[in-house]
Formats: sequence, structure tokens, C-alpha cells
Amino acid sequence: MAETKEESRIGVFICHCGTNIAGSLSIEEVKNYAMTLDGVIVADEYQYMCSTPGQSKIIDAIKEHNLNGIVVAACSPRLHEPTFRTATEEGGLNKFRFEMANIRDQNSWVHMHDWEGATEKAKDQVLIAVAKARMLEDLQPKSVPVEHSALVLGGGVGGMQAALDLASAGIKTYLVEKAPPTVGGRMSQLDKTFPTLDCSQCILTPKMVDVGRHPPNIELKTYTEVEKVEGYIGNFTITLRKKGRGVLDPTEALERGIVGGGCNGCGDCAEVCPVIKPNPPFEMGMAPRKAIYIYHPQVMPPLQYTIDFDSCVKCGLCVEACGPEKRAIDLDSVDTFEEIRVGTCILAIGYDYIPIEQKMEWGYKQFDNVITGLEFERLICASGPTGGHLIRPSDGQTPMKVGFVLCAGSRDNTGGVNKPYCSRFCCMYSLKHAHQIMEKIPGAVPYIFYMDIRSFGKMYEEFYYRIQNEGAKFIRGRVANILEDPITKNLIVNAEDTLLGRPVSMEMDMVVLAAAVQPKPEAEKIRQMFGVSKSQDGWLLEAHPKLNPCGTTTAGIYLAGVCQGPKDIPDTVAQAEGAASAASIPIHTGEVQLEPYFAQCMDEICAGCGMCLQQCPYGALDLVEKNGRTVMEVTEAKCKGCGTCGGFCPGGAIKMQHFTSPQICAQIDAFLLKGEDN
Amino acid sequence: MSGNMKQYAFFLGCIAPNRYPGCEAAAIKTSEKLGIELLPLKGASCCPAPGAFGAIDLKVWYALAARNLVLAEEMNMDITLICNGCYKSIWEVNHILKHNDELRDGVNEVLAEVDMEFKGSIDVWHLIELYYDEKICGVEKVRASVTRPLSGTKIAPHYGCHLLKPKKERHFGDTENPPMWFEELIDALGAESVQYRNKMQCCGAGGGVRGFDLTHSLDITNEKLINVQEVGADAITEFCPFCQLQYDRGQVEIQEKFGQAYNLPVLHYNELLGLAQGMTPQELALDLHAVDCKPFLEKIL
Amino acid sequence: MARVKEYGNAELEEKLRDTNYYTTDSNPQFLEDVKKLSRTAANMCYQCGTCTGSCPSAPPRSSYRIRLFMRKGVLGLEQEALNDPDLWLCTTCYSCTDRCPRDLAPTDVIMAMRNLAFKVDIVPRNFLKTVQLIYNTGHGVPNNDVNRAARVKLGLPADPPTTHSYPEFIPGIQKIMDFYKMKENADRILAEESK
Amino acid sequence: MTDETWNPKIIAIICNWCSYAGADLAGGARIQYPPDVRAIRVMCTGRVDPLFIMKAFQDGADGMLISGCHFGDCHYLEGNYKCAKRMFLVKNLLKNIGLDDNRLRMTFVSASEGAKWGAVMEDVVKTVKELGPSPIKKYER
Repeated sequence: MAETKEESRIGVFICHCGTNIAGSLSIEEVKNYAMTLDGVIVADEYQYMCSTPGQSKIIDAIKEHNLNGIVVAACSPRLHEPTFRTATEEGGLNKFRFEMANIRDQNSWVHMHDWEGATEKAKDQVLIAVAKARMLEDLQPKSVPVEHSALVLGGGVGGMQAALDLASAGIKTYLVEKAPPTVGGRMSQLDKTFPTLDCSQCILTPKMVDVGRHPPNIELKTYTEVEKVEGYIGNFTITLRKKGRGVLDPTEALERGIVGGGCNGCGDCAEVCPVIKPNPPFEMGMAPRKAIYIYHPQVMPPLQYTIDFDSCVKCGLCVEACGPEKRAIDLDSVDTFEEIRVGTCILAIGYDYIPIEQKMEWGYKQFDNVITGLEFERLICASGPTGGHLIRPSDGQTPMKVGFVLCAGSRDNTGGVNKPYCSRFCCMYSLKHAHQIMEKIPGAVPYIFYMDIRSFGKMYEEFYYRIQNEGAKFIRGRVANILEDPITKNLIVNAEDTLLGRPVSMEMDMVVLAAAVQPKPEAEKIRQMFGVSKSQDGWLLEAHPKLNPCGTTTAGIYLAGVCQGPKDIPDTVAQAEGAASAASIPIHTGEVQLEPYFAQCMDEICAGCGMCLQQCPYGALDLVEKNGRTVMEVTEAKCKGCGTCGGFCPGGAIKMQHFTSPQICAQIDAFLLKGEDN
Repeated sequence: MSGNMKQYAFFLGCIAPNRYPGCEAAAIKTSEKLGIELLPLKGASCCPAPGAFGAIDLKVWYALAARNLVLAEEMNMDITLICNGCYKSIWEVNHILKHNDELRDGVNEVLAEVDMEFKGSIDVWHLIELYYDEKICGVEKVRASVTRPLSGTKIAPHYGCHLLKPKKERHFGDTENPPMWFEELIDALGAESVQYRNKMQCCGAGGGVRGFDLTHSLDITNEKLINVQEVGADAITEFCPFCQLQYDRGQVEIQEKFGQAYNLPVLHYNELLGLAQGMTPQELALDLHAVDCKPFLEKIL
Repeated sequence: MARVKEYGNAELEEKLRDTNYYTTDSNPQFLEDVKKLSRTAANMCYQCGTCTGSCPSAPPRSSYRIRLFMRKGVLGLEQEALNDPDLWLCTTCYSCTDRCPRDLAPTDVIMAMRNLAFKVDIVPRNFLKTVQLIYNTGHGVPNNDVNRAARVKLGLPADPPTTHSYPEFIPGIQKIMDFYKMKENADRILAEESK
Repeated sequence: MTDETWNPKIIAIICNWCSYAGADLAGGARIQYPPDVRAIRVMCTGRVDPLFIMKAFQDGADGMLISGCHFGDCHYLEGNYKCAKRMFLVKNLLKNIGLDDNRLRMTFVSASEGAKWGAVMEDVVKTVKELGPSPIKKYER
């Protein structure tokens, strides 16, 4: 039996949380019950325990009654444990002498119509918390130094902004981009941006240039993936895999002793390359690309060629064309690995579009003239495959009637698609597309099939007015199906104009589907490496949707951009700046406090069997010789406090601080035996 | 009883045996050549009609369909049938009752009145499904059974609704990307299947609409006929006697009401298969069809 | 505003009838009944119109709008929905169900509403005729002499091996239908109609 | 038949990162469920010692729930796997000592699955109510 070393002097404080708690259960009854519990010296209640007067009650009571344990019955410890720990500390107690009973989120809110049941449960919750509080011990949080560097994963506009902010704050920042050999992301594929109609590339290039110019603070690593993540806040060790690009830049060339060599972007190699493939990622497959290529003209790092080894036939013509001076091409280049150490990480890994051909009723990939919004961006973009002339893929003609299908896959609960959320920027870019058609093609009419126009941002509704005023036709109805006239390749769009209450069947020259967005397939692997949860729809989960929208439940990992949920460019950039600010705080503080939930070996009980070693995912446990016996030893710096070793130890020799076996057993006993002795 | 024959309880429904007996005769004879033996399901009734009857009281619809299912359960044999409407009643009720305890208990309460109990021990198949299924028959076996190829004919397929829709409660996949398996079965007879606009659209008969508002119903049929005629089809084929009735008698009614004539013969797939396997028009009672099949028959005989 | 104007003139009353929607027009139970019978969450309709746009019965030939029936279901407008003759124009092709982005089954909602209409004696004649035919013969489309002759020529029995050949099964069918008073109601409605 | 007036004693040991957060989310969403379960928070289900479970049943618990993160989502990489493996062992043990192993349940509820938490609560209480009071209580008297 675990003896309490000192006489328990517990104070119990019950929060009304306005009517959130007090409206569903009897505070009075819970308070009176608390007073009957062994070790409870004082029980009190207050409207809002988290308020300053509420906290003062705790501080004063500790002093007045010489308390050695505090229980607050209120909301979730995930919300207010830090608040009350601080109060406990201000009262002069060790802050780990505090325990919380969650009688709001896990009681009054979920048993709103069961006064008695909720009251009984609250009494038990207090009982369980008091049982634990009586067993609590003083603990000292562990301070660890923080690496003065950060990782930003993803080189889109969000990742670039975060990296620029971190770098400007004087933090060494690794900006890692996986797929294309450049930063820029989705935004570099866009033509204009709503509602200002800024040219996307024009406002993006300065940022790309800055990212390139920021050395030594920004270390740009393109064509690079994260292979492994180890460590914890302040001390992450990240293994990067730099994919073999097949082309050496001047620095890399110099490292190999080729003075004055390396790629200068002349393009002689691409000219001779015999392999021609559609350019799927950037031009949506609408333009050809050689096996050795530049991703797009504004790439950063600049004018850097890359070999697509999936299509390269290794004929060697490019090596010849490059010549003996530059010697920039290495057809045998392989992936290389590198370890970096960072204090915090920001994930800005972006998004994908759903394969909209799944919605077969709209005929994408069946009918030539049904395209997606992103394809439209490339077709209307001056640097795109058609030089900015919007043409029908079937015959190169200029479309005069263009239909826009909004919510193409968004807000759709059907199996197969199952994207119940709003993709949040399709309304606005479709309005912008409508504007661009009317601007570029005199007499052309856009028809926008919509359910709701969600123009929620600054100057967005005004943009909607403008497009309506310019002559775009809005039809309030979701498109039922699209049929193709096999001869003209025109499209018949069927829908109901729900405002008119009449079905419409309209012949269009071209249809643009505003396809829904979804998390990238690799997001799953990445979030598991970084220990980030996902929300129900697969987007990465923020720590709190309102109060901590950039953080995650893993300390030191932050989110920016669409990977956390659909958002447009302004919101992405804003969140990126938020994430950068949050990520810089521990770095500038220089140290973080870790909760002291470490495992400890009780040497006198430990048999030295070593079975716990396999339980630990962090390799924090070792067998050592102590006083002539083999016992286990914990490396505190590696231990994260999960307690998996403690849950397993056959001899009960591992003490999990703050979650000790006697504490947990006391909680179980308290509820089941109600103070009766077993 | 031949050893290699797969046996099924043959659920007839109403329109096939009572209006187009050629469908029934052909189904039995042609299936036999494909290794499928159809045994009479004695005492079966109307499925009952899902649109017209389910519209009034779904509970009775469940119960009467369950009664038909129980007859086959008592034979310990899967059901096969040749009508989309029957498929909706028999297959769907079987499916629902197997998965919904509340409805199943309700149905069994009624069936107890007539000393029956729905157990959920059998499956239901459309005969065309069995023909296409490689494990049961398959297109090649159909092709091999042909002795008189229907060469030189262009045939428009009509899939109908209730075998394929709603897709989430069926197992035939997406109906938006128009299915082509029926075409494979038609082409296997030596005929040329043709594609036409809005192939997957309803014939217009279902849901009791044919009885409630014939003109409305025929207008939908007419739209289909226009699309079929546009591509120069010699005949329409389907695997639903109710669709057949709508297209066949419907053409006469359309001529009366709208003054438009198509003279497009309408044949159940089993009738086509019968012809391709050498059955005579007399053996198929094609003279009972409202639209004269002769022009079509002349192309193949 | 007074909903009844009491102008004492039927024509005027009708012409100036208050067509506002009042919450008192709603019967919330109607939505619940529809949901239970249709086994679909009819309340989740967001009125996008995909159903009407997919409907072969709506576009060029009628005033039937399946979306409006969904709306009337959501609002509990029982009388309006059940008394609308368009309710009987659905061919049950399930195109709307296949395309509904909310994964609802509007077709089954129509079927549920028809069931509810029958409970208050709203039902087209042809549906009742089918009831009587099945009650008496087991078949909605029974055999006839021309067909019998044709069957014999084909080598089939004059009557198929259904209830036609085994009339001993008909009482069982009648028992099932009587259990729900279906025939009784059908007869009564037809009799009242012919009065 | 379940006794409507009997309230089973059920203890849940749930992990801080997923199931506890999911339970909080259920609260935020006001998802209503029966109040019979008492939760004890641990950092990870890996912390769950089989002895805790045996202790609870010995003390007369009618049911126990262990709930953690989905596989692959563990905040500590693999604590939930380790726990799940132990649960097989404990369930076997329960069967062998004559306790219905349905009294012990392990579920996986993520931080975003508030509705699922509500469903788990409903189901656990229903299951335990159907099983009735723990037979161990009888021996105590």
C-alpha cells in the first residue's frame, strides 16, 4: 500500500462556467460532497474559476489553509491546466500539485438533460481527482536549450512567407520543397489573382527572389524530401533525402573540382534531348517537356535544369551538348542524405485537386472541352501553352459561351468523392475566370452555375458585384450532367435554375469545373513522421481551431496554408506569418520547459530483465551496472513520457512521474470502492 | 437433370408470361444452351410492381416480395428473373430485409399469418447478369451458342433503370460513364450495337406513370425513340418486359396521340438470343408484338 | 395580417388569398414520417436542383419539380405536397438519387410521400386497379385468352406456373394484403369516387 | 433484459492526445451520451498496465474502456500498438477466469472524432448494461 508521506490537505474548487456547468448539474451538491472526502480541507465554488478573482481564491486558500494539493473541477485540462498550475504556483505550491476534474467538456455539455446523472458523475470526477491529488508529488520541469534554426516544409507561397519571416527574425531556416525543383508552388501556375487581378507571377517572383537572396539565413533545398524526424521541440533531428537531379550547379561542380563548371542555364542540353513528354505537373499535361527541363521560366534557384529520370533514356546527348568545360550533367547522380538540426518546424505542404473525372456525369476526360479551373489558369496565362489565348482543346476555336460548374466535388457527401467541405476559393477564382473571358474575348459570355456564391473576404463581395455588372450570367443550380454533341464537340449543360424553378439545358462551347481540393497523398506519411493528427476530412489538425490555429498538439510543429484546410492566398500568407511567429518564440526564448513526465527506474525493484527496452520507441532506456546489479536507466533527454515501459514492466519497477501506478490505482479504487477499504 | 447445369428458380413476373410469352419461352430455351436451367417457381405472384404498388404501401410491397422470396427459399435455390422491375422488388427487398432487422421483423410478423418466414438464405440475380458473369456463363459462351448470327443489324441497347440504379444500392458501378456490357452481349450475337444520345435515360413507363398519365409517359418514350432513330438502329433491345411494353405498344400509342411513326421493332434480349440460336419467330410469338418485326427479321433470316 | 379576409365573396377570397408561408402551415411530423418511410435524411436537402436537372419527367414536359417536393418535405408542407398531382409523375428512374451530392434518395422521398398520400385517400385510380388485380389474381397484369392461345402454341402451359396455375396461393396473398387493410381501402376509395 | 434503474460502473483510461481530445470535442459539439463512464487520463494508452484492468475488475468494475489514437497516429509512435497487444492478453485472461471479455473494450478515437466518442460511449454502456453487473461483486458479499 502506498503511504502518503504527509497528511493530505486538499482544496477543491468548482467552477460554474456561467451556466455552462451550473446549468446542468448541482454545484452545491458537488461542493458538499467534496467536503466529505478524506483529505479535503476546503471546498469552494465560483462563477468563473479561470478569472482573476477565481484564481485568487486558490492562491488565498493555499496560504490560509496550508494546502498541499489543489483540485479544480471545471473545463478540460487541455484548455486551462496551465492557468491553474500557474495559480497553484503563485500560491506557493509546486505546480504539479494540481489536478483537474473535467466536469464541463466531459460532463455538463454531454449530459445536458440528465441533472442527476451529471451531478453524480461530477461527484465521482471530483472524488477521482482528489484521490490523485493526495498522491501528487513535487516535480521540476526540465529546461532544454533550443536550436537556433527552423525547418519549413513546402515551398509554396505559404512556406516561402514563413521562411522569409523566420529568416528576417534572424533564424537559420531550411526551406525544403519536395517535388518541383523550384519554389513557387501552386501560385506560380496561376495567371491572375482575385480580387485585385494582380498577376500571380508578378507578386510571387519577388518573394521567390528574396528566398533565393536570403542566404545565409535561408538554406533552400529543392527536390528534397524529409526522410526521418527524430527528437522533440527545440531539438529535432531531420534526415533529408536530396533527390538526384542529374545536373550540377556551379557550387556542386566546384565541390567536384570542376572549376568554372556547372549549369549556367544555357539550355543546349534540352535542345538535343530526344525525349518529349507532356508536362503534367506545371502545364497540366497541355504542353510538351523534355526529359531535361526547367520547371518554368521564373524558377528559383534560377535557370537550373533537372533531369526527369523516369523518362530519361540516358542517351548521353545532353552530356555532349553541355561540353567538357561545364560538365554539368551527371547521368549517374544518386539521392544523397543529410541530417539537419532544428528547433521548430512548419508544415506548409499544400494540397491536390480531386480526380474530378470520378464525377462522370460532368464528363471530364471524356469530353475534350470540359477542363478544370487549374487548366483554365494555364490556358489564359500569357506564359502558358497557348500564350494566353483561351482556346477549345477540341478544335482550337475561341469559346464564346463558357459554363462554370461550381462545387464540382466540394460539398459532396457521395461515396467515392466524399468531400463534404467547401473548398473555399473556387467561387472567387471562377468569378475571376469569368472576368478574364469577358476581358479577353469580346462578346463572350460566362455562365456560372452555383449553389451559393461565397465571397466572404475583403473586397470579395464587391468583386462579385463587378463581375455581375460586367455581364456574367449566374444560374443558381448545381449542374446535373453534361453531354457532348459528338459532331460540334459543344457541351449540353443540364441543371435546374432553382430561382426560376425551371430546368435549363444550355449549349456551351467549353465548361470549366471548379474541382474540389483535397489533402496531398503524401500528407499522411508526413503528418505521421511529425506526429500531427488529422481532422476527419484528412487535413492536418491544428491544436485549437480558434485559439491555436497555427500550432499542433506536438510541441514545436506548426501549420501553414491549405494543408490545414482550404484557404486562399491571403489567408495562407497570414497563417504562414502566424506560424512563423509562433515557431520563432521558442527559438528566441532559447529554451523550452518539458513536462517532467519521465520514467524513472526504481533500482531496488528492477530485476534487470531488459524487456522494457523494446517497449521504448525512442531508445531512451539502457541496461547499466549499478552497485553490482544490472538495472535499467532512463536517459531523460530522450524520454517523452508516454509510459509504455511503465505499463509493461513485469516487476512494477518503473515509476512514471505524475502518472504513477499508485496514483492511477488510487483513482480506480476511489471510484469503485468509494473510500471503503478493499 | 443434367449434371453441369446451374439451376435457378425462375421468377416470371407478370408482363413476360402474360403479354410477351416469347420472352419466357426464349429465356428457358436459350438459357439451357448456356448451361442454366430455369425451374418454375410455383405459386409466385406479381413481384409486386415497385413503382405502382410500392407507391401505395411500402410495407405490403416488402411483404409480398418477401413471400415470393420465401417460395424460393423453400426450394433452397437462388432466384433469377428477366425484368428490371421484378429485380427492384425481389432483389432489393431481399437485400433490405437481410440488412434491416426492424423491417425484417415486421415482414415476418405478416408472413407468420400465412405460415412463412423470411430467412434471407438465397440470392437474386437478373438472368442477363448471369449471362455476363464469366463464372456462370460469360460473353464467349453466349457467342459460341450462336448458330444464326444477326449480322448486318444495328441494335440500340436500352439498359432501363432498376437493374443499375440507384448505383449505391446496386453492384454494377457508375451509370454516368455509360456501361458497355450489354453491348458486348449484343455484339456477341453478331449484331452491331449502336450508341445514341442519353442512352441511360428511363423509358418513361415506371413509377405508375404509364397508368397515371399515358401522354406524359409516352413523351419520355418518344424522346428516347427520336434518339434511337437518329443513329439508324434496326431494333431496340432491353432486358425488361415492362420497358419492352412501353417501347412496343408505346409506338402504336405514340402514333395515335402524336402522329409520329417509328416502326422500330423492340425485342427482349432473350428473344434476340433465341433468334441467334436458331429459334423461329413463331417459337418466340413475335406476332404478339405491336410493332411488326418483319423488316428486322428479313435482315437476318 | 388576418389570413381569412371575410369579404363574403368566394371569387375575391380566392383571388386575394393569403399565400404567405406561415410556420403553422407546417406539420413537423410529416418530415419525420417521410424520413422513416424513405430511409433517407430528407431534411439534409440543400436545394441545389441537381435532382430536377436529372429528372426525365421534369424538363420539357411538366411542372413536376422533385426539388420542390424535397423542400415541402423539409418545411413540413404536408397538404401542399400530398395534394399536388405532380407527385405521381416520378418514373422512379433514380437518376436524381445517383447524382444527389448530399447522398440523399429523392426518389424514395417521393415514394414515401405517395405512401402518406394513400393514407389520406389521395391516390390515382390506376394504382388502385393494380391492387385489385393482384388481390384477385396474384398478378398486376393478368393473363388473357389471346395470350393463353399464344402460350400453348409455344409449347408453354396456357397459364404460367404462378398463382395462375396454383390459385391455392391466392388466399395467402389476400391475407397479407388484408393485414394492412389495403384491398379494403382501395375498394372504399374507388367506391366513393364512383358515387 | 436490462435493468433501467441500474447504473453500471465503467472506467475508461484514455490517452491525452486523441481520445481525451475527442471526448472534449464531443463536449464542444454538445453530443449527448449516457453518463455512466468515468474517465482517467493518461498520456498514452501505452501507459495502461494490465494490472490496472485487473485491479478495476477486482474492485467490482462492470466494464472498462481503453481508448487511444488510431494506429499510425500515436503521439508516441507506437504506444497504442503496444497497448492493443496487451489487450489481447488481458481479454484472454478475462475469458479464462470466467469474465465476459466484452466487458473490456479498446477503441481508437482521434482528436477530430467527437461524434465517434459519443457513439463509443453509447455502445459501451449498452454492452455493459446487457451483460449486467459484474459477477465479481457477488463474491464480495
